[in-house]
Amino acid sequence: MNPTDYVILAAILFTIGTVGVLIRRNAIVVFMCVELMLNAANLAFVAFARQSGTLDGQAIAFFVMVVAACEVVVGLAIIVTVFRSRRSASLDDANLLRN
Amino acid sequence: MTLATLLSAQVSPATGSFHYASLLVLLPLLGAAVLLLGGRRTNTWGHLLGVAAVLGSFVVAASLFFAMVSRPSESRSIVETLYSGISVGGFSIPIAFRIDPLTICFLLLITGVGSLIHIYSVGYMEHDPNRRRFFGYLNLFIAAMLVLVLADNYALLYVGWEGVGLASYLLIGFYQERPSAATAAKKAFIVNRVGDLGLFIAIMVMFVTFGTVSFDGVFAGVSHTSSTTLNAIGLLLLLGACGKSAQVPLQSWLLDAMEGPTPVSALIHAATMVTAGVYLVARSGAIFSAASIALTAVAIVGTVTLIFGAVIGSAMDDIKKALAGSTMSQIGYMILGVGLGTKGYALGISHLLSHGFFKAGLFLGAGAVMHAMSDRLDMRRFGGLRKFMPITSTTFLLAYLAIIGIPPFSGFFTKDPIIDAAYNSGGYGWIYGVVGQVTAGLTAFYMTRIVAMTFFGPKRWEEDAHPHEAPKSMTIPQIILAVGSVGLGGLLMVGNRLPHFLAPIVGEAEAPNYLSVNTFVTLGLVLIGAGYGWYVYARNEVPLLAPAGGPLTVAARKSLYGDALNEAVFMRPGQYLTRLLVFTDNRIVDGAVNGTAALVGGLSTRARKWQNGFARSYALSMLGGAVVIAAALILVRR
Amino acid sequence: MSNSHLLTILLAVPFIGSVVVMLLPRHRPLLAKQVALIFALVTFALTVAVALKFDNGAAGFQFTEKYSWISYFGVSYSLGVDGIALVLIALAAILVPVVMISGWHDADDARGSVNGYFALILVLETMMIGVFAATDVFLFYVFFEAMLVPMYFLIGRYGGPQRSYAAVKFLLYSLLGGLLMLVALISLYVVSIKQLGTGTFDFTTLTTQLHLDAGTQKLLFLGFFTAFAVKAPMWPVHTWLPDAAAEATPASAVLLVGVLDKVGTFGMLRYCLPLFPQASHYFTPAILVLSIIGIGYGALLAIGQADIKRLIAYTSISHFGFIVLGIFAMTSQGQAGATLYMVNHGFSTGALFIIAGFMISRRGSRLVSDFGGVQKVAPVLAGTFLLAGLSSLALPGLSSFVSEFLVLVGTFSRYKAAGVAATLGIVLAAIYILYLYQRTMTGPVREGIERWKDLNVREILAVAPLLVLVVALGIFPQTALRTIDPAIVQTMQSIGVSDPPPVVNLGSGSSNGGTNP
Amino acid sequence: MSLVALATPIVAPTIEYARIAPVLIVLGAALLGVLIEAFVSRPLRRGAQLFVTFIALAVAFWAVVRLHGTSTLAVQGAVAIDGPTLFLQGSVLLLSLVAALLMAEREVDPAGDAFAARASALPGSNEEREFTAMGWTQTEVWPLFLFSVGGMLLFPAANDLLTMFVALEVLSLPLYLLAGMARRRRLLSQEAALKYFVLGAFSSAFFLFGAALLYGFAGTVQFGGIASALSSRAGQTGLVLGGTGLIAVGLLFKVGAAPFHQWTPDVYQGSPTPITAFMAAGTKVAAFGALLRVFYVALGGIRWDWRPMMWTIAILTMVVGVVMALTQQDIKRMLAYSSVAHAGFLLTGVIAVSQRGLGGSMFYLLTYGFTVIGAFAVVSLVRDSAGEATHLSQWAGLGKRSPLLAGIFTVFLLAMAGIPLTSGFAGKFAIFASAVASGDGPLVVVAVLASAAAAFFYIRVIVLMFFSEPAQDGPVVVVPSAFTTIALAVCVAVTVVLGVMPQPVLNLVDQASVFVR
Repeated sequence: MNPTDYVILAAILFTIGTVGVLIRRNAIVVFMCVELMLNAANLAFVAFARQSGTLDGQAIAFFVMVVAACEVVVGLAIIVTVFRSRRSASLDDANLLRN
Repeated sequence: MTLATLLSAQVSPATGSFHYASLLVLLPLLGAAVLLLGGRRTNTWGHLLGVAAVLGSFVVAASLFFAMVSRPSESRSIVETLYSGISVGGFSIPIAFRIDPLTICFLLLITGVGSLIHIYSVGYMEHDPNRRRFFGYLNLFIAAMLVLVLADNYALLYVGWEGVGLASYLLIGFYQERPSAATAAKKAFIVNRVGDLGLFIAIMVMFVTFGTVSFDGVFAGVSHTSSTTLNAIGLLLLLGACGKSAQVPLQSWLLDAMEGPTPVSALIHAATMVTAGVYLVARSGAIFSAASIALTAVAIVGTVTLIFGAVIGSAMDDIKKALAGSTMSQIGYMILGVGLGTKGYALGISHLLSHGFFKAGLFLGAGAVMHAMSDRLDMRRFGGLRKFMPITSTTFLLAYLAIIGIPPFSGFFTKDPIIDAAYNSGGYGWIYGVVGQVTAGLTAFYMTRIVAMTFFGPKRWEEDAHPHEAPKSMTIPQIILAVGSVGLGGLLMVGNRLPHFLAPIVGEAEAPNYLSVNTFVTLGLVLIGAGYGWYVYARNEVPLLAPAGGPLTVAARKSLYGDALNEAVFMRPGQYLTRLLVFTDNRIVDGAVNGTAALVGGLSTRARKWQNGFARSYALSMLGGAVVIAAALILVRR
Repeated sequence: MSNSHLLTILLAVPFIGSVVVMLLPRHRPLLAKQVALIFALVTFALTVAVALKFDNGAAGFQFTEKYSWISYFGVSYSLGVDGIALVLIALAAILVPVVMISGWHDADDARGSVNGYFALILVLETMMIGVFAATDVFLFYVFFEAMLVPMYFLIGRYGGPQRSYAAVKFLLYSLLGGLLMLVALISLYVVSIKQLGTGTFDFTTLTTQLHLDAGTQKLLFLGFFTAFAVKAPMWPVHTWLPDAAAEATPASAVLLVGVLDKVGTFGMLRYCLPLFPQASHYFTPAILVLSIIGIGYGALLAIGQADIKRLIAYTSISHFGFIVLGIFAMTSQGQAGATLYMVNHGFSTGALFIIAGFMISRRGSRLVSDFGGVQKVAPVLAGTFLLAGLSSLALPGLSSFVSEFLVLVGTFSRYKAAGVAATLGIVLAAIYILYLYQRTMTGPVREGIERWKDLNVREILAVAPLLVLVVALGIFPQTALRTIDPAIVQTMQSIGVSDPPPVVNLGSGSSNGGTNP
Repeated sequence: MSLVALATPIVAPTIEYARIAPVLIVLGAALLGVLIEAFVSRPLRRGAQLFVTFIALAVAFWAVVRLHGTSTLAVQGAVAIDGPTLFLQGSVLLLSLVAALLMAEREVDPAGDAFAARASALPGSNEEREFTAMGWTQTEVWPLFLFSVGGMLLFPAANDLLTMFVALEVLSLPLYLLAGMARRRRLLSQEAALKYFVLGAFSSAFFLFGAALLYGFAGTVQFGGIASALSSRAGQTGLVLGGTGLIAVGLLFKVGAAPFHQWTPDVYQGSPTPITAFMAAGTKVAAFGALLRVFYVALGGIRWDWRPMMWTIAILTMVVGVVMALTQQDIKRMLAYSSVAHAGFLLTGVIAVSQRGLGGSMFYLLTYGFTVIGAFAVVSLVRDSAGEATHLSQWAGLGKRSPLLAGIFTVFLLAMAGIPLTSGFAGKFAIFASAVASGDGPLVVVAVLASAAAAFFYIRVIVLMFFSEPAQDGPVVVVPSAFTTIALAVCVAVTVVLGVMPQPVLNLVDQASVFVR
């Protein structure tokens, strides 16, 4: 197997995530896209770890998963609160602050 | 031996009474200070102080004169250095007074005529609430004028030069509440400043050329200097002389200057200040003698002005303006005289001195007439005053005979030699002579016109006029001046006394020949002019309103369009330029500043739309930023 | 190096004064005024003491003191005065008490407090003295910029109707110039690190030990010069001055035009020339052109103004043209004249502003057309105004003449055309002053001023010192020139120029203008 | 190959607890805070939390001071304890202490502190009113605050990309929550939290992917390893540049550089003001610390690659920050854009890549931190019935109403504008000097022009406060308790003292500005 392929896959996933953030309105979906980007990074880490023969990348992936979980906790809390206030989870509806 | 070498190395330091030379200036200066700063407290005795100050100066001047004549003629140049005025780098200007035969003539004229006019003014200004201020200004004038003639270098001369300009400004505008007086004062100062510019630049050229501006230093360098530079200096000095002496093309202010009180016209605008240009040229004789083009220019200016002034004088109905035209014309003679070079310097000065007396006499007479006629000036409303003002009319007539040059009165002895010298100057000199002679006739015409319209013929007075003879304080000075008008010319010129006296300073002039053909031609023209004047203005009735007259008369009444020219060439374009610049400054220079501010503000308002509140749009910007970063990184690596 | 503390004391006195005045109770404005005036007078007395102890014969800085301040940047708190700085400090120390007296009632019904007004003036005085006394370029810059703040408040809080526009314009203009100077200052510092090992801002070290190549000099010169040109102000960066001077109270306008702006021309003379001699030579033609434009432009605009204070402000632009001309003439006459011009201009224009202020407060209008015939009702006012005006138009016998004469002679001896062109300013000066005098003071008395009172004792007290100085320095200019001359010699040496010799040199005897007995 | 790696025995890492004591103390206190929330009764919680917080911050600071002079790697090279770390940690702790004072303030809002009575309650609901009426406060803010401070302490100390990522998240996640907890204008607050969170997560994903790419290149995430890999290995340009760029995106987002700045105004405006103050000061310090370490230590070898990119970003940031701020009508948004502009100025220090650049940046961060906290503290005191009166028009005539507060605010504004004798000037000078020394003169010219333009909007506020008439029903200036008073006093004192006498701190900076490698 060629680690480069995985890196390319990771890049594709990262791009999908990025595009998702840009084009989706729903805060939850946007958030999921961010998670996708994080996981793309994870994939890259692991692939590179394989390539370089060090364990660091794999260990990092675990750290990232934990951090991502924390992010979920905080993120969902915020999104839910906003949803309760506005009855909408659309990012575009939250634009009182501008100019 | 050139004049320049003649002049050098003849200067002695002050000794004896010459130490008191600074008193000449200090006395009137102190008088002016007390009168102007003292306020109303000095109202009661202020005029007396003013008179005393000038009389004191006269006494000093007279004692200096006697001290001088007692010295041998080659050691009559005395310099008294008072203190260091400016000393920067290698350049220093000491405050130093120089007393030599040329200066002493002026000292006597200024303080002598000055004293008489001060005395005259005591009566003339008696009812003016601001008499004290008037005397303050007069004293200031005397001080400045004395600085002018006492200065030992051009810079200090310039101080006096502008100082008299200031005094003239203050005195012309003495009746400040009259807008015409204020305008005339301002005009006089500004036109004078244009002339001063010439003197100023001349001083700068002297500094650059000689490294000094002292008379001796400059004159010593003349022989080492190119004629181009000397001509440039000469022409610039001439510009200065034109401004101060109201010579064409800077003549326009003098007629308006008659807005001032009449004693001022007599002292400043006839006897002393306006002759400063003559002094300047004579004093700079060393330069002019080596600068042929400049010297020719001086003669031409004098010639043009002498006829120019006479033509104007012939057309004016205002007695003071008619006399002012005459002053221009007479100064033209003097300038012509000094424009003839070494032969003429002394002649110009001698005419200056005699003119100082008879013209002051004429003006004081005119003042007395005005005084009698409730301050009216229109000669068409005078007439027949001879009977009511015997003393004034007599002194006026004596001065009249002097100015038109009837022998043996002063003018004959001092004007004729100038015409004569012009004829003898070679080249195109005969043109000056012809113009001088014709103008002598014209002078006789306009002076006869003035005398006839004022003192002879029927009364043409307005109803409220009650003419009376002037008080003693006014008549006595007139009498003294009349005496001078009668005898001064002869005193100075018979035996070539004055030219001789001045020779160490301005070079030896030839003794004039009073029996030449030219003299008789001149006298003939004078008689024709006087006869024609008498015919028109005494034998015929003078209309109360001026007749239409031919084109020359109209032009002369408008002072030969001097003002119109100034207005068209300088004032109007100046006003447009000023308006244009005000607009430019507001809209373009400042507009650019405010415009930039507005532009940035507009940019800001527009850029704020970018901050649209949508998180996804912000994310897009971030992605854009990432692309920019990537691009920047990749571009550099290539 | 032995330290003298005189200059620090001189700085401290007005500063302490400002603090004291701020702490005084607000409901007793008279007390605040009196205390402020006392501090200003003490400062003046100290300045006199400095002037008396000053050795005219010695070159270089005197009363020097030096302490390390921010060694990280090589900055030291170092003070010292040469003749140029001394006369300018004297100018500031004289003008401050004068404007306090003249502006006694300026703040009485302003939106700011009386205490604030007088405290700000004292703070400003501290800065003004500091900016002239600093011999560390960084310290100079600090005073240079910090000076803006009190002035900004003086204009913005106590000024006329358009005050905030004027104040902001003043501050932004000056800041922009100042910040460009900051870049140049930093660059100078960086060069000093590279060449000397340790960075320094010490003026003497920078001028004597630094070797800048021509390109660097040009850039740095521009940085400094821009700041000074804005401050001076030179055409075409002058448009803040008419607004600021017109909107400020007369007292602030005097300090603004009389002293603050001099920092610009002082900076050119003290910093631009010795620090960047080659660049100075390179840019001289352009600067001469700008200053001549300024002379004519300022004068013509003054003639066209309808507002008295704006008019006086424009005359100053013309005068600053003369000052800059003198500085860049690169002759000792030009530079000594320019220095003296800075002082004289402070007195004459100061007097003009103060008297104009008296007129404006009486009439309630700044428009020239609202006056007329003042001479009739208030002769003393008119007389003082005329005297100040005559000084402004450089009448011989009054102080400005000497400086203008020296500037022009100095300029002409190196740059003929520039010298001649600048003399036209003499005629224009006569026009703007006399035209103003004619319109306001002469003619029939206009309605609204018939019942004017003439100057009262306080007002005379404010104007008299200035007019006395105008006359005294006019008659005895050497008293000031004696002090200035050695510093100019020093400056000329550090630029590496000497006066052009006369065309006709008849030996040492004739280079002396006096008559040889 | 992988077998070789797997065969290596796993050694338990050595952890030098003393060296990371400051972080541990703060994080430990945060955990204690969580326990307090769980076990201490509601009335006592606030007191307990305040006690724990202040003690923890103080002790942590003491620990930092104890570590003074340390320069070593710790925790297997994951953390660098060196001059910059300690200086920035100290700065963060001091700034946090001041910010904590603001958070503790209960007097200015009649309903209590700045935080929602219960963040989970619906805005405008009865439930919310009840909680408010009961006087409940959300004491969870304190542990969240401490967690965030812990992250900030770790962020500049992180010596590998993973630690840095973790620190970034520990710093950010509590802040997302805190941003949404304002008592007033809760919809805005929640929106701020949402935007901050979404964009923050987005940016950290970029950071992480960049870290992955660099790991792919170097085979390690430790900075030293990356640096040596860069110096020894060519090729794989894509990974290096991609990694550098993506990491830059993540960090530049945190510092608020354009075009990654757009969250700043929205979040600053919506967040509770004490949190805004904390973010503006603390995050900037921590994030710039991290940025400096990554780009100096790890990527210093390829500075010629990234410097042009940073130039672009720096110029863009300064211009955008200044231009956008010019027309802002809300004081908090204006300060937010001003902080963007300051990020631009700070980037010039990063670009310098020199010891002076590092030192200057650190000094600037410290001074700016105090100034900006002080400014927001003032904002929190100007209130009307709806809470803080942040619209600029409401500030008109504030100088009349409360000269002291307006004066204090003026000091902060002048410092931000970089006027001499304020800390802002010293900071700008330090940074610009380093940039010029590194040959970035043109960049400094841009920075200087931007500062001049920036002065306009600071001055505009001064004009409003001092030169305008107060509005009829304008806001009132509330008198705060000792908390805010002390905070304000400290901020003013630091701003002035570091402006006048910066040398002691600069000494510290000078000693501290070497990264351990």
